[in-house]
Amino acid sequence: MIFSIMVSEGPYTHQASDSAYQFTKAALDAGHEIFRIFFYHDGVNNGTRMTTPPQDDRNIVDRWSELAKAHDLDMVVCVAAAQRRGIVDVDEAKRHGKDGDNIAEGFRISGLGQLIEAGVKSDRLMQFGD
Amino acid sequence: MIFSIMVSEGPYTHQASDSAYQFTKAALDAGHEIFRIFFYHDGVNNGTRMTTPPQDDRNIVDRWSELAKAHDLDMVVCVAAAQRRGIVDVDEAKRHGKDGDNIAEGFRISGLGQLIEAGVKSDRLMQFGD
Amino acid sequence: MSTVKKFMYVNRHAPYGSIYALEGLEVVLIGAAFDQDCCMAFIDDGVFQLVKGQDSSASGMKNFSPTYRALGDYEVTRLYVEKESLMERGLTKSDLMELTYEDEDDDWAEKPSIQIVERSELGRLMEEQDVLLNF
Amino acid sequence: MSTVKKFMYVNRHAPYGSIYALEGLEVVLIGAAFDQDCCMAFIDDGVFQLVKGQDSSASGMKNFSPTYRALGDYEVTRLYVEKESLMERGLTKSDLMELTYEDEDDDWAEKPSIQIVERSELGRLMEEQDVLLNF
Amino acid sequence: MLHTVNKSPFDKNSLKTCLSHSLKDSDILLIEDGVYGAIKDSAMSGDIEKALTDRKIYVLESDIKARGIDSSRLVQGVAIVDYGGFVELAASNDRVQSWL
Amino acid sequence: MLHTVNKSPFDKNSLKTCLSHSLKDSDILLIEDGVYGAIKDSAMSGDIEKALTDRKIYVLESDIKARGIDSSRLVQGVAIVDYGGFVELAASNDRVQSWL
Repeated sequence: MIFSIMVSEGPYTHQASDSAYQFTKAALDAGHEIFRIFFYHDGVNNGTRMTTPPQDDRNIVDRWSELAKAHDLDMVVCVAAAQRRGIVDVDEAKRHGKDGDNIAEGFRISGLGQLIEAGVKSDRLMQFGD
Repeated sequence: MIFSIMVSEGPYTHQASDSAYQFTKAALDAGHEIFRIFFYHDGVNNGTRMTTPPQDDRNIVDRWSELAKAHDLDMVVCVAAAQRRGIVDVDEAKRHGKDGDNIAEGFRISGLGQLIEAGVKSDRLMQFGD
Repeated sequence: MSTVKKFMYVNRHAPYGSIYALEGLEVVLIGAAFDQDCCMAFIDDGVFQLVKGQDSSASGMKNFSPTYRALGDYEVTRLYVEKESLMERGLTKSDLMELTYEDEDDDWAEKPSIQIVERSELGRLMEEQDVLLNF
Repeated sequence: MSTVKKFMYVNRHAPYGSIYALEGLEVVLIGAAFDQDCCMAFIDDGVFQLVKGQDSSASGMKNFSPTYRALGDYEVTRLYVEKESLMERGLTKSDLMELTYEDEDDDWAEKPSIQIVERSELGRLMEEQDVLLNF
Repeated sequence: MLHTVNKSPFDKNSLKTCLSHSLKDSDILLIEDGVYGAIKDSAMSGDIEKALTDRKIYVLESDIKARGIDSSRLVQGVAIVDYGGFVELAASNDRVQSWL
Repeated sequence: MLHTVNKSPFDKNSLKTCLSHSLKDSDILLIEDGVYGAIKDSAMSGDIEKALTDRKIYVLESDIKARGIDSSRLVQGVAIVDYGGFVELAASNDRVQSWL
């Protein structure tokens, strides 16, 4: 079965990102396919490489990057939501005259159409948010 | 009268940052002193210079920076909350091996003691959050 | 993408206090370009999104309520508003914006987009969907 | 800073679902170094923070409940837990961690930090504070 | 004492908790989505009317306007203040509690 | 149809809304702070017991453990699943609704 995952809240503040991660791992373990993970609303904040969580806590951003690498996952950060919240890749930084970028490994910035496409092409679109 | 302001949510997602801004302006207009504005929880996300909100909307980060400049306000971003969420200044970037910083003009990163001190030294500590 | 799926956008947040309503609306507008079968449900505080006379100028926030009027042009023509949610909040249909669409199957007659439905009916409508997105 | 003010940390969020409880606790620990007169109130879902037997290992999140045991050493010795909030949630005092402090005015006798108080009493306690911080 | 409530009472328990903890003569200011609590003929309006017998309840003007709530739709006795009034309420009360 | 609820019913209306919209034979999975809704002898337990007469209610194991809720404290009839079970529920139902 083909799943897509929507993450609507940022790391640490709400459990949504943890739940989405655990669900994704369990779906992969059960042999299902993950078509896409889409980060919307404050969920875009999962995609910054600038976090340094306490050493005795999980590293939510790195965890996503590693899972994506291990399973070749498509992790998309919504461009409009990212602009409001300050998540930028090299192209976005150029376009808006920012002096740097902060996107983490394995994430890419794209449009909302990617969320709709995930709904169309997946058997189930799972939503994790606040 | 001396006020301090605590902002607990990020820009755009919740109205807390708008309410805190409007209250701060009104307090200044009424001749009160603002001892400090302290950004905690997701509130630290008010302090990134990487946002590019839609052109027909307010620019929440710039608005804070401009108010701070006009009134010489002390805007403090909590270091522990900022580390979890990826808000870094030059020093923090060096300390944690990050390849850039993203803090906006007028904000500084410091410890939670600054919040307690604001509670002690102000007549009122106003909290805006979710 | 030749598949046509039934999308329901479930709105349960009031506008302004949080961004879910505004960013949800952005999804609906983009989604309309995908030629899917889509509708919107307004439940709980979501009904507040459709209240007429919104004026956010003094608050400094962006008034996005005019965007709901554009939904008809995007062929989003079914807005289910829950009757019980309105009543609990002291609202009636007359408090809501008048939203319409032009029905191409009926000589482009202008028709109301908002349908007031009972809670039990909404539960049944949900069971007819393929994808439910919540804002 | 010679002023001594009365701080009350009002906890109304459950742990884990959101970070407010954990980051609130960090404020309390830092605040304890400032020699202010401070106490904590646990109201509504805040009472869930003190439930014993928390084990977050399978969830991947950090179990921060042991930190509450350290509060006594930081001289945070008054934890007001609302009786009605416990009852509504099917909890009793015996579901909570046993938190204690050593009373320096009573030959370092070990005493319970948790006080179960009624809602009306909490309202009065709030009126005695200088600063109320909510988490 | 000033209590502020910024949540819709139809969504969250903040207003109910505020009403059950505030003492008589308290000032209660509804802001953001909290202003929905002051609409008359709603499932909450009875609680508001009761609280008005011994407490003052205010709503923030810019927040009711943003939400399209005309003053005629408020429970009778609820007062409207602007941000200047909010600052005055915070200054004139000895302490502030934000029910988030 | 699978319904998920991730909010405490003592704080937010999500569980009540879920219960009033879900049809009979629905699966309802409580996750995150939503698991508090399944504690017995609470102000919500009557609603859960009633729903259990024609719907199935599950709680996520890692979320009850994190919160210190022993299985003996759950309303009788509530089933416990792990993340693998969550995935199975999502796959075996035709659609999913997340009551946030």
